[in-house]
Amino acid sequence: MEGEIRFILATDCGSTTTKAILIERRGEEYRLVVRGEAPTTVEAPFEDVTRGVLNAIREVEELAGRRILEGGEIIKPSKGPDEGVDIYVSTSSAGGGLQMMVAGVVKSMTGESAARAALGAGAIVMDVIASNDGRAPHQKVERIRRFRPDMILLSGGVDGGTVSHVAELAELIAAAEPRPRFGSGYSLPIIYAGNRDARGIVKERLGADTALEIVENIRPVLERENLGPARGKIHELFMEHVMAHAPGYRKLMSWTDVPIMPTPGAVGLLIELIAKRDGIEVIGVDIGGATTDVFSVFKEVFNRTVSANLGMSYSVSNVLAEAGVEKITRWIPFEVEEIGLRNTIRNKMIRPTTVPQNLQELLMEQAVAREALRLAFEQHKSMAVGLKGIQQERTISDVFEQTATGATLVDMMDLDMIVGSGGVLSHAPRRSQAALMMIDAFLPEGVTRLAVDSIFMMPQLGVLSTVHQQAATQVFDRDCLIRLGTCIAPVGLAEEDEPCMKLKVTLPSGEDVEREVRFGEMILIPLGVGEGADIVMDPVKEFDVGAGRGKVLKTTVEGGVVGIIVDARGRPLQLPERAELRMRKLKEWAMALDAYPRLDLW
Amino acid sequence: MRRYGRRAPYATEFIIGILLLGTSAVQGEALSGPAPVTQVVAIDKPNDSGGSVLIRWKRSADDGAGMMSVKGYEILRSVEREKGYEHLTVVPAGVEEYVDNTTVDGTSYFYIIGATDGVHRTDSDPVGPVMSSAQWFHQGRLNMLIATVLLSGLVLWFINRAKKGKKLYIRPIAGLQAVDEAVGRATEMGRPVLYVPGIQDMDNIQTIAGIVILGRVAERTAQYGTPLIVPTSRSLVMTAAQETVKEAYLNVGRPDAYNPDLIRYLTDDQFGYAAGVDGMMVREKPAAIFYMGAFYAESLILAETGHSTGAIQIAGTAMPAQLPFFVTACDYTLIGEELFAASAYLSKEPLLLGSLKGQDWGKAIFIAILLLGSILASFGHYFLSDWLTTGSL
Amino acid sequence: MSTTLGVWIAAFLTLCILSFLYKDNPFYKFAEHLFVGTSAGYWAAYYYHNILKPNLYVPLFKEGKLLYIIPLALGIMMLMRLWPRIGWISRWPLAFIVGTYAGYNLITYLQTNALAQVKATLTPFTDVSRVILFVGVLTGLIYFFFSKEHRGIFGKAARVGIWFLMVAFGASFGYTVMARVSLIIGRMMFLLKDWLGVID
Amino acid sequence: MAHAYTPGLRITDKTLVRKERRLPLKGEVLTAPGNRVQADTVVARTDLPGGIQTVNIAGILGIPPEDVRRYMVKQEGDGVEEGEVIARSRGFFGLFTAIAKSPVTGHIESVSDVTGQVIIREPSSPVEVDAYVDGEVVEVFENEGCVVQTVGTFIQGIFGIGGESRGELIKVADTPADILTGDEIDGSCRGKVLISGALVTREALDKAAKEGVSGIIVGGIDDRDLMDFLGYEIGVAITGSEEKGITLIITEGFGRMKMTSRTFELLVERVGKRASINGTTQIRAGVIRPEVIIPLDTGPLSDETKKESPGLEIGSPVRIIREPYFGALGKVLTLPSELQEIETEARVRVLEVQLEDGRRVVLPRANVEMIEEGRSVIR
Repeated sequence: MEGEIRFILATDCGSTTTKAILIERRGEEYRLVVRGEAPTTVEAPFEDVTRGVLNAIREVEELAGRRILEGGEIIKPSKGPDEGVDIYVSTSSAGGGLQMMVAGVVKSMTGESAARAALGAGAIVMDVIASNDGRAPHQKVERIRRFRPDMILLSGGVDGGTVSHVAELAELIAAAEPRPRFGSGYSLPIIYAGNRDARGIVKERLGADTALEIVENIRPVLERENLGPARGKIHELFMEHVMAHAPGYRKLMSWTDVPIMPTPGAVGLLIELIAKRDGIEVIGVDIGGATTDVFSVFKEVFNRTVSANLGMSYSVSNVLAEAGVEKITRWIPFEVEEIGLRNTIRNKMIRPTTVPQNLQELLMEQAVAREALRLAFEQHKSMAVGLKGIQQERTISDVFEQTATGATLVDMMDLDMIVGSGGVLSHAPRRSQAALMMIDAFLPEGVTRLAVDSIFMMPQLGVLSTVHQQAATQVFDRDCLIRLGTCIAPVGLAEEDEPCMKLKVTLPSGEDVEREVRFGEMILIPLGVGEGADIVMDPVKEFDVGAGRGKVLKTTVEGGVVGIIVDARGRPLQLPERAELRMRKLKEWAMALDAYPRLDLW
Repeated sequence: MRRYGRRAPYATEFIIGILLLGTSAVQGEALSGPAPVTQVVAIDKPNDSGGSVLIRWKRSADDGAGMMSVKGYEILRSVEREKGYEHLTVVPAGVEEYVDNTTVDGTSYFYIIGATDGVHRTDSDPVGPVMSSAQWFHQGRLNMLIATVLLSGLVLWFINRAKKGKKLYIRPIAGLQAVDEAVGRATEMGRPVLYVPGIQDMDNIQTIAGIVILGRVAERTAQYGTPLIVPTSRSLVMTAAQETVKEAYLNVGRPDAYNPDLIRYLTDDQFGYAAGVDGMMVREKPAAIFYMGAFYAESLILAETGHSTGAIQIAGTAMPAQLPFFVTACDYTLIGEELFAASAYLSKEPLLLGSLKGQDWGKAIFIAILLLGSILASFGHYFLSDWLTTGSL
Repeated sequence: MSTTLGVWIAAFLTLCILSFLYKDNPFYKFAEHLFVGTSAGYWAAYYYHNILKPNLYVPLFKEGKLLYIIPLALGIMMLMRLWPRIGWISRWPLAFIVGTYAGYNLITYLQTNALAQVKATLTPFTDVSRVILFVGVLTGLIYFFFSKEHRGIFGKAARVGIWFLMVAFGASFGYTVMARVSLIIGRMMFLLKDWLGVID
Repeated sequence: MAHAYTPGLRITDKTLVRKERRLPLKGEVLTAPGNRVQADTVVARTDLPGGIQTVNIAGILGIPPEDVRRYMVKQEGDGVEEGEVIARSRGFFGLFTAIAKSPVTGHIESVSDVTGQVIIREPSSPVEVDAYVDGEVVEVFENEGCVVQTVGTFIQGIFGIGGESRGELIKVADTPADILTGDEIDGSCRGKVLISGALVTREALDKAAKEGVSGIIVGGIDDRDLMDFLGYEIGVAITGSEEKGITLIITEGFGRMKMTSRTFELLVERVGKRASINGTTQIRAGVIRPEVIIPLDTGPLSDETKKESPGLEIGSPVRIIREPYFGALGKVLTLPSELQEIETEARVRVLEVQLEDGRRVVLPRANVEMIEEGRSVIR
């Protein structure tokens, strides 16, 4: 079957724009042909998502010179060399995406598992209700009633565990009489994925007034998570209930070859696939106007978090509120008054489509982006953790090595690659700006590759991977990512200008670049896209580049549009306290990376 | 002899005194007895709680020297200077001090020390009057006072700082971070939490620490809505535990969930208690077990049984001999002082965090004393060491 | 084999308790409840005769020392727990006990666990073992610093402290195991000698 | 693409406004098509279910959950008063009785023998929806609400706080560049909607709230002042539920922003008329902007109302909405189709604008907004 597929059309219906891509097999390889976009048309006055989809496809038609539509329908399968496509797939986050509430008995156990299941399926988790969330019962009811989620995932108790807590949650949900967000003609879908023994009572409490579905427990024992069935059910109900009631989706569903997926769910799928295929640990981030999604695969465990209130337009003010003015100004290499910065950020919020026109505005926006990314990553780290509540086996020799369960899985030293996407990263005028923002926000350690998804087609490729993995991965490798290069960051601290490592890079030309790296500096060594270089790093004894403190590391690094970035600013990163000094250093670093024009002028 | 010469001025008094005593001693015999003791002083014994008088003297010239005739010293006491002396005891030769522990506070006493060779006795002049009394202040423990004031001052100062919002760093202790986890596990599994506060009474500081931690654990079980079973081996501990748990439930707004019946007294007997707790473990199947307090030989019996039921176990004790057992059988163990630091961790209240910081400074001071003292001692100066010597308790 | 009934009962109960090694069973339950019950009763009687009587009853009622009314009152206040409505009264004697002991122990602990220990450690560095002792105490103390991050030199010192503590635990583990072994030997001796009489 | 995506705020002197008035839950519609309504006429009503309170009967009585039903004095569906006994345990010979009382007035909704808890539902509270604007009911959604239609002046703001409000328009600024400091506000402003200039200060807001002013329409506000006035920082851009007793509509943006003369003049022209205003703002897909509606007495408009906005064309009046030149007005001079590099080195679609002061500047198209005058139907 796969062999016969030549033309693939994929769309992603975002909350503001619908993006379409056309993929074609040329010889043995699948490549991106063109992409087109059009405003999304879920809301008034159109109230039909397919209009935006058709508009986007029409642009693809024009650009590719290929007829895809006929009488408002997609021609499928393809007829000859310039008509129709073989597969059509789509994702959607229009109308705010899939908004869920989850409930579990203990917030950090089944509550967390439920949240992970929902997030992994691509949902925005509006709230986690738990027996121990510190809220009185009536407050919980109030939350459920006010939020009007698209779906509720109820879990709790291991199999054979607590029934009364689960019953209490079910009773609270019943008392809240939750109503779905779209339409009033159907009952709210609720998935029960908790203690097997409580199924009867849950059915009794919720079966009558809600569309209750029962799946396997997401936490059959505390030692193991079983998110698959719940995730699958979420996707299914997303299609059946939520999407089916959104304007135009019934028609769109009839066009696609596989079920429509929530956008972030599809991105997650792709990142999981790539990490597994290459055996790497990877972080992906998508910073949008309203939300920032962070994906990670560490130790083969996939995690996704969505910071629903960290974004660059709609929720840009929230970045200010959460990070504080000082945290933002620390990234700005010129004097800025608080009141001016505040007003600038607010004006960006109320007029999200504007673009920075001068350099100062650009720098302010990118400063905000760093904080948004940093905060989103903090949230991710606290969510991407091991399971909690597990019995430990110890011997007497472990007495001083007692570690708590539930430690974060995120290990920056082990991290191989960071993939960024979203306007502020993808559309940064110089690629080195995107690299710098990601380095500042995530603080990678050791050797880490950096890339951006220039036109954000990871969602389409993700959903495509469910039907045609080869096409999805090939396009991902060749057309999706723009490789920025590799960041090398020794871990440790020293005094400014003290040597922290010796570096020897053997460029593809055979030329050797030898440098002594001093603490507090950044260095750029150009190395082009697709090129590799052998590198030998010899850190001084307080520093670690991945082989341990003071140990030499030899490896091969990948080039990119930026090159090899050596970041010797120390980990944890310490910006100078004094304002002038900090600004001077910021400029110095930006100049080292040639990140901004005319920086030397002010 | 020089000695006699020196004593000469007292000789008349001495003789008159003996004459006045009117004892059975014949004057002639007295003269043939050993030389008397000299420099007799009787004072209220310092630094005590009353009821004793300290008598000191310089031994007779014939004790270990001279005629070598002294066998011992007889202690005589009276409430009048002139008469009514009664025998208290005889102390052996060579001794120059006696503590009379039989005095009644507020009564004046007179003492006579008689040097005896077994046949003859030469009495000293009576000394007195002396009155025994209790002292408010034990001067031998001045160093303790300084240490207490210093440590308390440090603690108070840091508490004050913490109250003012100064952030204090606290090193993580896995065992305490796991409290939430353990209670959570019990909740998810629909099983109770068992809390064992040790087998000592409320006079043991470890038990007190255990009860304080119980309060923190009870707050968690109240929030999570999980039963908390506390078997105790002392009635007082049970009472204290009930009060603590009740208050914890009240604090988190769940007084309705408090059930005093779950905080039980078993028995004072060490192994009877262990057998009872073991029985609870296998029957109630708790998913989380805490051992916080003072433990003895029952530690392994309890921890092993708990482990076999599959519970998460968190232990904390300052009993060095029991720690290895807890470490091997429990998921987390608080070692020694970590037990006392635990409540500060769990509450994160500035009051407790501040006191922890103060205690750390106390330790730092001890380290400094150790270093300095040892270096000085290496050069032959012992005054720091001497300073640390305390009057007995 | 013993002919004394008491020995037979003791042997039976010993076996009942030991049956727990297999698993929880009615015999164990029986022995356990009996043990808990009788020992509780025993200790109640013991406390009456050894504490309540000589320390309260005799001085107050026989010797007429009126000051002992205070402990009596505190004791009665403690019993108020039995009536929920006035149960709060028992908090007072409880507070008194905890407070008094805390204060009393402060001095005891400071003396025995702090000053005396410091003094004992404070020795001239005349031979290796004294130096080792000194280092052990110092680093062990450092491990128990809670408000400072264990990093750098401080962290290294704490590490050394850990090693000393480990050695101490190991030694104490072995020692205590030996003590436990002697406990079981004692019980076995009872069964084999006093009861069955198979060994002398 | 025929024209750039240029979001514009509507400033229209006369247009047809249709307002949907919906209940949060199903209920009763109190009007019929063709009825004339006043802004405060109640058009629909419903009962909002009351909150719930849980009582842990098993815990209070000290009984196992499965026995709870046996000890209930009140049963499911029974009404209870606050403090009324709802469950009672019987001890030995009547001793040790424990009772559980209801913390609220309401009715017993459910008794659970699994959790041992009783849920008490508080009485429902009535919710009414008014017409919001003076006008005519043109459509009724059964049990849900209706559409009220009016012809009037319609002005959108860029950002606002506070929900629906109304009042007579009065002028407190002489020019659109004035600053509202609070001195202009006195008791006579109670219940009125104030037209002011470029900035409103924190003091003015506090005073207005104290004097019972219905609403303020102003060009700009300093973010710091807004935060201090609200007592918290606005995170995401959803507003409308602030309860400060006043509705604030910002027409230009944050900072000191001279109100567009056209807006100012239009408002001033309507002084003395009753305006319905709403500060609710939501900036994401399905944008909601704050609005000022001033119903006019004249009859319905002719058929030109359906004309769609033409998009950005040469000669279109625009306002610049980002630094530099923020707030300046001008006319489109050219619309080059190819991308151009701007100062930040970004390559974007640009346009050339002739500012009111005669300067000609090149700007990203995203940074201008059209001043729309279309007369399409406002929903």
